[in-house]
Amino acid sequence: MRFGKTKLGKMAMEVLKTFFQKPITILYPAEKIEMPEKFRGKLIFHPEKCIGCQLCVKDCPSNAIKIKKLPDGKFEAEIDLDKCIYCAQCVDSCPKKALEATKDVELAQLDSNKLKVILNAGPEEKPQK
Amino acid sequence: MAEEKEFRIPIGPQHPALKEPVSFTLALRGEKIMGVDVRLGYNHRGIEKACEERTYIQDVYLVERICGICSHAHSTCFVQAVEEIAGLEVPKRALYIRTLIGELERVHSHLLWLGVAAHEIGFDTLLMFTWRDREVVMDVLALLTGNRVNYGINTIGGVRRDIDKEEIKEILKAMDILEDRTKYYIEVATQETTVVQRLSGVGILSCEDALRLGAVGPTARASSVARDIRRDDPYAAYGEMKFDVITDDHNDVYGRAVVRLKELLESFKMIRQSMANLPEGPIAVKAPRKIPAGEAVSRYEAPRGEDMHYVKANGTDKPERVKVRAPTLANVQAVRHMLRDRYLADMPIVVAAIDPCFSCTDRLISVNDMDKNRTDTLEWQDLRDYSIEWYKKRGVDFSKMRKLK
Amino acid sequence: MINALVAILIFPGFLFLSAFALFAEYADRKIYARLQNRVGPPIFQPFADIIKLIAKEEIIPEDANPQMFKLAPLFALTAAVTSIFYIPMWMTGALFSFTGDAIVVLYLLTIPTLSFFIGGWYSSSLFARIGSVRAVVALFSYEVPLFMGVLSSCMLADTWSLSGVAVFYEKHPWFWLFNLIGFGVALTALLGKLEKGPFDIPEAETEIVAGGFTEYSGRFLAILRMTIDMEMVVGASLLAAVFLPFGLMFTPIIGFIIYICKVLFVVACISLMRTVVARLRIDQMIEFCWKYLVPLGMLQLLLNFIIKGVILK
Amino acid sequence: MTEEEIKQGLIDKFNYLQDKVAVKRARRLFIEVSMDKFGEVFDHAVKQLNFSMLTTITGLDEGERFGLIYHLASDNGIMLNIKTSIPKSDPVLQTITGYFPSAEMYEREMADLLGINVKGLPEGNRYPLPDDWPADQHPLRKDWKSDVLDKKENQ
Repeated sequence: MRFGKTKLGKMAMEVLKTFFQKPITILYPAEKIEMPEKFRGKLIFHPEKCIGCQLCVKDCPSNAIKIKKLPDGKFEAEIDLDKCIYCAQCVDSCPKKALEATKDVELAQLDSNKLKVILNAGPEEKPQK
Repeated sequence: MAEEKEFRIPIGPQHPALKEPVSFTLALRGEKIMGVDVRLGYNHRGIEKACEERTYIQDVYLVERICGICSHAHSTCFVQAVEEIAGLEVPKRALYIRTLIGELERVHSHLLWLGVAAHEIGFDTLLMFTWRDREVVMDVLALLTGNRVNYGINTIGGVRRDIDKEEIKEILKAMDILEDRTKYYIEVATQETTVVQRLSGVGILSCEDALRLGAVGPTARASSVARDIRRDDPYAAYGEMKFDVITDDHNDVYGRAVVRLKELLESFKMIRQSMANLPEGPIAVKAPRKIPAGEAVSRYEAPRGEDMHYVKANGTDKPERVKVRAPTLANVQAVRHMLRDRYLADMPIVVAAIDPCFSCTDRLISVNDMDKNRTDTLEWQDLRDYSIEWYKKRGVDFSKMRKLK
Repeated sequence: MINALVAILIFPGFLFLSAFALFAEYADRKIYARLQNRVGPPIFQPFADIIKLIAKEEIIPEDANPQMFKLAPLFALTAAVTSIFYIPMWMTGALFSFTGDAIVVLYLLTIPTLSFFIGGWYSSSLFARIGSVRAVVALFSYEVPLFMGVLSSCMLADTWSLSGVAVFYEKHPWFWLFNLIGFGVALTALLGKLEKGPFDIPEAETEIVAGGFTEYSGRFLAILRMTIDMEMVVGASLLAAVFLPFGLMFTPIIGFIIYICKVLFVVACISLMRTVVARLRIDQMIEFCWKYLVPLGMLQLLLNFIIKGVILK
Repeated sequence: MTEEEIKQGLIDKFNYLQDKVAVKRARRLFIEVSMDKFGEVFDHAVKQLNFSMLTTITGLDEGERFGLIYHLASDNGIMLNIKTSIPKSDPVLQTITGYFPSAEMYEREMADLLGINVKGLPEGNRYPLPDDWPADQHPLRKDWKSDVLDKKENQ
């Protein structure tokens, strides 16, 4: 229906067309969406590459990462996922490429202690020579 | 006419119309707004003080989180000032990538605004459609920069990620989809009767008032003030871009909607230009950790208006002073003027029309107990304990859920 | 006496009406969602909302008037339920009918709006007060077109009783086609009564939080939500009875199914109309109702006069 | 009106600005002027050189003096930054809401964060600090540390 220059119900055709299309929203927990390849999610640490220069600790905007020296000469990274803002500046600052960002973004936890992640060459991960 | 008692109604700081806390106290007579008094500062987090205690590299990420929707604006503005002080020669390819991400962010911000404005006037269908199409540009941004909102593509001396062939194809494909969707939304916004009726004649800001009150960005351009930092004070790669500044003479919310939608078309044009002549070469240059003493002012055309950063360096690796002037601060003055003798129903759309961008705040509520008749304030923790007790009395025990920090 | 009680409480009465009301709300929200390319809620969502609300603690504002605050929703609910008994649903006769029950149904449909006003006014919150005043102001704009639409069809059937109207249209099967303008006017006015679509000004959530219902919580809010759903079903069946009076002469079972389809068709029209337009301001709503709906209503009345005079003589 | 012409015009009009005007880069002019001469330079810049927009006012804490930079912008994108300073002992300043009503917010921000008291500021809400913020605390001063407040609270 026309009202002067404007039309009442301009979106009627578009809306009716959409009624018969597949809805674009998905039921999230059941169906998941894949993040693109270069997405900056949870960090992973390659202890064998780390030389303990603490550059990542210095450059982290929310000091969420700590590098500790283990008795056997290796290094261990402790990342606080609560503080981390996933900017991956540490990945760029690290001269030895010991840190890497993954696509994993579902990191919610009920218990705040689980957010402190210790990444080291634990017994189950054999330290590659 | 007898002096009617003015009816003071507080809007905010928590109110469905305001996406972020700001408090307007409206003096109402019936449905007419007689006076407005604005209370800001709910989101003051001392960013400027925090910048002085962090190194330049950390500041880039701190400054980026001033505002969720125009994060690239703030980080580019800050990085340009620091590069000017340090005298760094940023490679051309980095400037083009910064311009591309800046225009993609303008597309994503304007589409978001159109949805919020439609919601304010009760037209949720347009909100659902615009935000569905906005996902196209969000996915492109996630593909290019690794994050949907805080892109973190800027670093001092250039950008952190390069763009390869298929990504350029992805961008151009997304631009075609978005262009014909935007053309459809321009039709809807200018022809749908109820939208036109709800938007036109609302929030009048004449050209002189826009200049006097210092309005910036689309709000000023809708009152035919042809000011655009990308043309007047070109930065990044805008010097080599051919685009025209959209102005409108409706002086009202309808004009602002038309200006923002037409600016989208300009952005698509610019993105295609930047992709066509993307120069080869490195994407960043090595930046010194300690920036020599000096000061610089850098300006950026954020989606909401002119954003200005002043950085003063004192030779150490921490800035001496960082001053940020977000575009919304300039437009808030105009809101007080625009709301006078309008209807209460227009308040949400007028406030939404300047596309305010404050940010979040901490949680604290004040509860007055009926029987003990004293007011105590409940911190987030006590609120949590109270709700666990309340449900425990009704047989549902949540206390086993470990306490969040 | 017993089957009257059963009729009131169980079958076409409270229990059936509330189940059908929840299903109608589900249909409305699902169509609204699918029109906007969204998946939409599952079928038990409205029922879950009502159960959740009943389980929640209800807070009565300190300086509100507790009696009025508690009673207003009950008034609204009873008015909405009683009006269903006078509307012929699948037989030509309603449960109870007397001459003039069309007027009674229309007034019973006004009582919920007035009780929302009282509830909102006595809950002493700024937003509730403005919302309730707006509800009453809107009442003056959509009430006249609604009455005109419904009564013009009754006038054609020369009787004020809804069952009489159904009987008349049974005798003259194709006459309801003349009332299509009235149907459009009454449907738009019904949108105003149900505070949906362009006329949801009284509870415009972006301006005045939840209008008259701002202070309501727990059981009272559940009653209010149920009332609005029932009002939608009652309004839709009133329009179906007066404007789409076909399918009444078959066996009750087929009649019942046709009745359900008719009501869902009206609900679908309501959903489409509220999807396609933005919310109007209160002054624009009054101007629209009096400038466009009332003249159309008069045109419909004129048309019926001519038909009655010329053809039915 | 290029930057050089503006610079030359300013020097001719105010000879005490002899070596105080610097053109840092394209479209950026920096002026140093003392507080007493600031009024006339500011008036000249706004009225004659039509720098019609005040972007913002930056407050700096420079040891025992407060630095103030008024950022003015003109239509063709040239930015004039007028730098003055006032002693920290009596930080008093004249308001410029006469020229630019929007300066009220920037001046109120300096009053809250640096403790500069601005004369002639219209009455209104405090910005950006909350009302219950202690009056003598000014966060942007160099000597202010964020834990000062915590100590004050648990005394």
